[in-house]
Amino acid sequence: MDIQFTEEQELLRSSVQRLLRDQYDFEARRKIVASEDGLGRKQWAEFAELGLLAAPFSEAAGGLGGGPLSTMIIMQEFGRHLVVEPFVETVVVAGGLIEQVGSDAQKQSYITDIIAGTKLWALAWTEKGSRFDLATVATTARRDGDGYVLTGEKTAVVAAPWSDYLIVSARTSGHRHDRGGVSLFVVDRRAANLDLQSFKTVDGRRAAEVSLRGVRGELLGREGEGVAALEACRNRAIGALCAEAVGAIGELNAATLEYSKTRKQFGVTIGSFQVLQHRMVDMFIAHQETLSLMQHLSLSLNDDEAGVSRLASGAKSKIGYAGKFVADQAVQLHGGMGMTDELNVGHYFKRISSINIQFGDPAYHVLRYAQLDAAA
Amino acid sequence: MDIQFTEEQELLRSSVQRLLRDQYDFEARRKIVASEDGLGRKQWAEFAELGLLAAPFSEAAGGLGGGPLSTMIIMQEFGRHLVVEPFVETVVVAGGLIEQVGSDAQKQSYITDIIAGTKLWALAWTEKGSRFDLATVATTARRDGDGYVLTGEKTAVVAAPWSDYLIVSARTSGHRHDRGGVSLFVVDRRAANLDLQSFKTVDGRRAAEVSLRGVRGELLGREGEGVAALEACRNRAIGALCAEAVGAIGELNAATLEYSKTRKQFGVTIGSFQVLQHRMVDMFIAHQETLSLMQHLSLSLNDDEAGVSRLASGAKSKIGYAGKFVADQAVQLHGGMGMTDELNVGHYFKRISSINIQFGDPAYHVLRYAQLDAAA
Amino acid sequence: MELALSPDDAAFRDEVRAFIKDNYPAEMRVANPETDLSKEQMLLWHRILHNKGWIAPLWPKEYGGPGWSITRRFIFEQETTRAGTMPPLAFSVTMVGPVIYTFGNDAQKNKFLPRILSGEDWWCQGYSEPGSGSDLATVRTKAVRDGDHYIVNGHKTWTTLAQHADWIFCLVRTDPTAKPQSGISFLLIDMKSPGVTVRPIITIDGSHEVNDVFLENVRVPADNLIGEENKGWTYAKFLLGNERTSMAGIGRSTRYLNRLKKIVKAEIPEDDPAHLEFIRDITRVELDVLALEATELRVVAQMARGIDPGPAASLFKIRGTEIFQNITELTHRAIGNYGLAIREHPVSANRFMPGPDYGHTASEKYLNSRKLSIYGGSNEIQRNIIAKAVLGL
Amino acid sequence: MELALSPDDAAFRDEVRAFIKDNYPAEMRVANPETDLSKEQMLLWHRILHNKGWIAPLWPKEYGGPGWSITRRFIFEQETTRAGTMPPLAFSVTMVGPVIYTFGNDAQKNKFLPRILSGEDWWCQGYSEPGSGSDLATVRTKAVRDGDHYIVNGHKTWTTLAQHADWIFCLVRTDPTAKPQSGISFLLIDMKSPGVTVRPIITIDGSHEVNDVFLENVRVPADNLIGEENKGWTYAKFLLGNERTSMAGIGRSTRYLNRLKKIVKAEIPEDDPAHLEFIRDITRVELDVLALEATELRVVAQMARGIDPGPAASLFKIRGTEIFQNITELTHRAIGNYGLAIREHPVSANRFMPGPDYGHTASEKYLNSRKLSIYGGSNEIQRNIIAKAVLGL
Repeated sequence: MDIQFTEEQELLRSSVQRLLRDQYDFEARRKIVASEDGLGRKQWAEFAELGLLAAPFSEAAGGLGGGPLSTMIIMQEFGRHLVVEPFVETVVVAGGLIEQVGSDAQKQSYITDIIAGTKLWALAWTEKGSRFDLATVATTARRDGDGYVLTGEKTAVVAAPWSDYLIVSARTSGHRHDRGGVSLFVVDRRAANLDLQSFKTVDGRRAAEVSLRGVRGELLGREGEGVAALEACRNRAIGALCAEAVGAIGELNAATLEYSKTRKQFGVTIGSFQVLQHRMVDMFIAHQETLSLMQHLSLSLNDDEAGVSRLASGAKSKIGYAGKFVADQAVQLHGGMGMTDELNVGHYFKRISSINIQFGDPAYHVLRYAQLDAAA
Repeated sequence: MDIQFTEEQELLRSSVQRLLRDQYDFEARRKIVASEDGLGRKQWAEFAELGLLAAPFSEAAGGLGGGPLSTMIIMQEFGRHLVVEPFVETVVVAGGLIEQVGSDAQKQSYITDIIAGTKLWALAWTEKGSRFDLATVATTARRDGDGYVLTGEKTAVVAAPWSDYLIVSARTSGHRHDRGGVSLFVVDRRAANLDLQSFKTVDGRRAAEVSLRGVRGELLGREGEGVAALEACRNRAIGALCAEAVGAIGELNAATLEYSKTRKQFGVTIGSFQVLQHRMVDMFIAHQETLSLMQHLSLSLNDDEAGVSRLASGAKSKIGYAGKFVADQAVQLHGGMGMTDELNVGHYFKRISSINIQFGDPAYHVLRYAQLDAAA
Repeated sequence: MELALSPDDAAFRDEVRAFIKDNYPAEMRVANPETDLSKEQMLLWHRILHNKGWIAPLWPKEYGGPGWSITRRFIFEQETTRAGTMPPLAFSVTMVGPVIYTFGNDAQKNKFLPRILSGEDWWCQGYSEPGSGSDLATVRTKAVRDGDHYIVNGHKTWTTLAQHADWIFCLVRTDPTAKPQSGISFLLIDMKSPGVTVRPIITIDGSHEVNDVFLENVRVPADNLIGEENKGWTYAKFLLGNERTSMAGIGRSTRYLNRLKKIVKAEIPEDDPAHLEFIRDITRVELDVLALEATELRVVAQMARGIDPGPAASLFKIRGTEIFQNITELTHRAIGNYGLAIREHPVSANRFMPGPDYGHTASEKYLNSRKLSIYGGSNEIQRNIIAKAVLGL
Repeated sequence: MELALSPDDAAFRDEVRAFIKDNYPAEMRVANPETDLSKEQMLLWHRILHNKGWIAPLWPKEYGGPGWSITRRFIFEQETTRAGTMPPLAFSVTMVGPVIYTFGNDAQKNKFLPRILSGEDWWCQGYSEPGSGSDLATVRTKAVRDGDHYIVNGHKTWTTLAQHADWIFCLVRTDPTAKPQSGISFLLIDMKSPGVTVRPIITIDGSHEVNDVFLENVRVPADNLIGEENKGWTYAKFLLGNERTSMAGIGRSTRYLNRLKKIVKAEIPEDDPAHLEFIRDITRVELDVLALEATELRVVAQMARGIDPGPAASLFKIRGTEIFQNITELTHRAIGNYGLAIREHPVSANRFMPGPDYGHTASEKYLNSRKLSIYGGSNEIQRNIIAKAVLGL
């Protein structure tokens, strides 16, 4: 059902909106992306100051207790502005994992720094051939004294070049595809024997191939239970990414509709062509449906409902396909302009297409939804 | 490439066209379908007289030697007129099998009667749970003196209630899904211990569930090699059904286009709405593409090319999907009229939807095409 | 998916659920209730609901409605559709009833409303005419005033279940010189009047649901005119806008999806590559249903807060019908070779139908559901409506 | 799929095949020839074909064409695309050349045609302007006669590879008072003329293929006017209609399909359910290619018999681009997590690109191919053309 926001939630939303309107227009974003670092440290500090980095954390962990609904509110606005800073990676994914399975000491130390905006994080879980399976892990962790030593290769780790810490999944027992035997480790990104090969991503971020050759790691959560922790983490990440996608979809629809009302061809506005009208109606319907699913998923995450994992897969898939449809059509209806790097439309397209890869593509989640149904 | 017809082929086409125009308009067909028998015996005699039943057979077998190209010509016209008589079952399927694997005596006797128009045939290959797999056969044939005795159940045997003979696939050895061990038998439809439960089909034909409880059968072709014979037979049947589908697609497109130019809504012809124009363009493209594939398949069947089995699956699938698209849209664009039993449009819809079941649906043939690719 | 309900509403939901379970007539549970029930059978449930006071959820209390909140109406609708009950005739309760209590005079209210509630009168809708399609303003049926009567001549078509009807509500042209939408009146006509003839239209699935209705010099008392002469278009538009969320058809789609899953499980072995493909295709439709249901719940919640949902009905109609057509296609595909067979009408127990029971209506439903994207304002028209009303194009 | 060839034609096919194999420059075999080759590299193959006399298959013999039959032209096209060769610049040989030898005067023919054939002159196309899109008749660039020159002012856009061009052929408005299509002339402009400025347009894949071209008081000799003043629209239409079957892009699609299959084989284990789904999706595209190729062969056979193929080019453009977009999408999907990465332009050997070699251009191709349904007359426009020309709507 439609979420009627509390006063606090409305306040959060309007303050994010104000901040981004003032400091994160498309030109400002372009400069951030083109900078050496590719990251707005100043903006990140503003996010911290405004309390965004604290919003989803529980009050016990020093946060504002806003949970998945505050993540939804923030990410929808971030999606509208194509924010590149690693809120999902640092706050939702790493912060969420630490809050979920970390020791008191870890929470105390790491979450405090995240909330303060002084440390950035990334999650290194994908490997060559793992595709979207959390349990396919060949990287190993060997006990060594009171710590562990990690060896292996992680691929396409988004935000790794920006990070101070990585959470790395590694195998403490079992074989490559076993669900059991995977553990999570906190690794200092500047640790000895850890190498990054950095590259730019299609959506204006930085990522890296990560090579670990005997890197010291600190266990996060219980040994061998990493996959279950990652699954819960993925649900939250999907909630955030879906909200971001819905924000982008809304902007694409608004831009396309406005363009269709001003742009003329053959003496009339292109919005007067019935074929394009119906296309925009389908884009409108897609937005309505994704908005509903996004809210539904966020409420389920908030209440930690039993079927939330299945619902996350369903939403990721349906919103993914809808986003792809809207992005395709937004570029098509903008014609040549939609193909240029100058206009924001292509950048929404690219962000949506990257969201559709992160944490599993729509086709993967369709089958996962079906499997969880069969299992239920 | 485009087939440039020989004078003989042009003659065949124009004489079929003339016959059907004179004797097989939609009203005439309605009467045939509504009759007790559901079959135009008179029309069948005319087909025989005109040589249609002889056309595809080799001259050696007493035919006119027209091969798959004459089948294509005839079936495209039959598709345009929604002819219900069992040309595919009797001439293409049964006749083709007899010519391919029958003994000289069998050819002499059976094909002569087929050409004369005095005997009708049907092929009983599907069983409960066999879906579209030729090798899944549970019906058994046991040697008994110089003949065989068949026991089992065959399902959805099109044209069985009209037939004088059935060709039945039955297992002489091996297990239910084995490719080897299936043999073909000629069975007298009025034989003792053979029971039919007849029913009407969606496309105005008659079919039956066939029960065999110790029915005498005469071996057709070599024992145990029935599946290979059926595969070649299916290729020819697909050639015929594809031509029939293309004939129906062409008629649907013509009817829809004409309707769109006369039918008014909101004061203008519906053909002036761009959304419907583009829909009809896609229907036109579908027709062009299916026409090309149909010709390509018929030429390959004619030359008995190596890849013909794969091509048959490809054509069945692509033409099946295209036919479904065209039929859906033809009904939609005809509005309420398209839903009535009175108009021919719905009958083309139903025939195309039945063609898409016979000898395997489009989805089945997509995967078969892929498997044959991998095998090559 | 469930609404988060207050304890009271949850109790109401349980009450509805139990009532259906205990009272829905077993003889109405046939394969194709839309075509296979007799008139008397169709009315069984109507009468039970009437006795319970639940027959007209939308009606104000003064006319016999139960006085439910929007949430309760939605609960009732959700429970009845999920349970697969056959809804009472929409033309009577949902369509003509509200027109009569909104625009009719007291005599009309007193005469017609109780008989609608009780099921005594069966109504059909005289809107479409040959050639009118989705453009209802092209009414050509003429009504000419003659003393205290109208003389009506014309031809209505696609009239659903007119073969059972006692009354028909008609759009008729009373001013032939006015612009298309201005000269139309809304007239109630007794089907037993001399000059009314009903002729069946058989549809491609072989069923008799719709009809031609011919009106030849039919004398209709002027008392049967609703509201003012030549204002009929206003009432017709009111009526068309009166439907909201029910068009999404979530309950129906969910039931047919469950049946489809059972068919696939029974017909297609798991090691057949077709199996995985069905799982994929079915799951994608399931997610379509999920998204539409979430949207329906969102709109209901907004309506309960007094927010106008705009042309949400068009969205629900488009997606609801696309989804259901897709489900019937998949079912037809799943049933394989038995998809060749079709039941014969009128249905007779003597006729043989091959294959498993659950497949007997696969072809029929597949064919019949083609109408969904055409009837009730084609999906193209619905998209035009959204383009204009929401997008301002 | 092969044409059934005469022995002579078959020998010709073998000759073409062997020639490509022996002569196509190895340094042109880069991942993305459209964006990664220097001008000099692009011209290598052009010069080799020129020396062989095969550079202009469509041209009449008297102007330097090889004098091939339609069948041989098709064979040549099929062999060169299948072999993955980079076709010579279309703007020079395929586009402006035929306009010059059909409508130009002798002086123009003598001046321009040999330099086109040799590759000495690189041409670009000055049609599109800001705001014109698929509606080319809205030309606003003005050419005002001044003695034996025109003074040209305007702004052309989406000008492909203008950064390399020596000449541009332009539509310019010479009669501002006439109807849109009547006041246009066809003018050849030297890119080295004072007042010509080229500004790169970077597209969403990060590449520099297209440009803005600004014309500020550019003095163009009146000798460079093609045909008659104000008749330019006729020549432009001739040029647009000059392309036929090549738009289907069968060769390109086939090559990219084969690459896609290799990627799926390498990246996705057979027991992953995604594998079967890829097989299905890929096979359906393969069948689309098969049907389009069969249609292309049918049209070629008809043309060889003198039958006008009508707007077949529109059909080929629509389906060819839909198919290729689909292939690039599947490839992007197949490459999984590596689809997040994109190469940086200008391409530098020092930049790191993750994942297997065959995936390096997946994102780029996926993004770049979005243009195919927009450029060269959007697919919507192509459907309008068929609706009008073939269906008479």
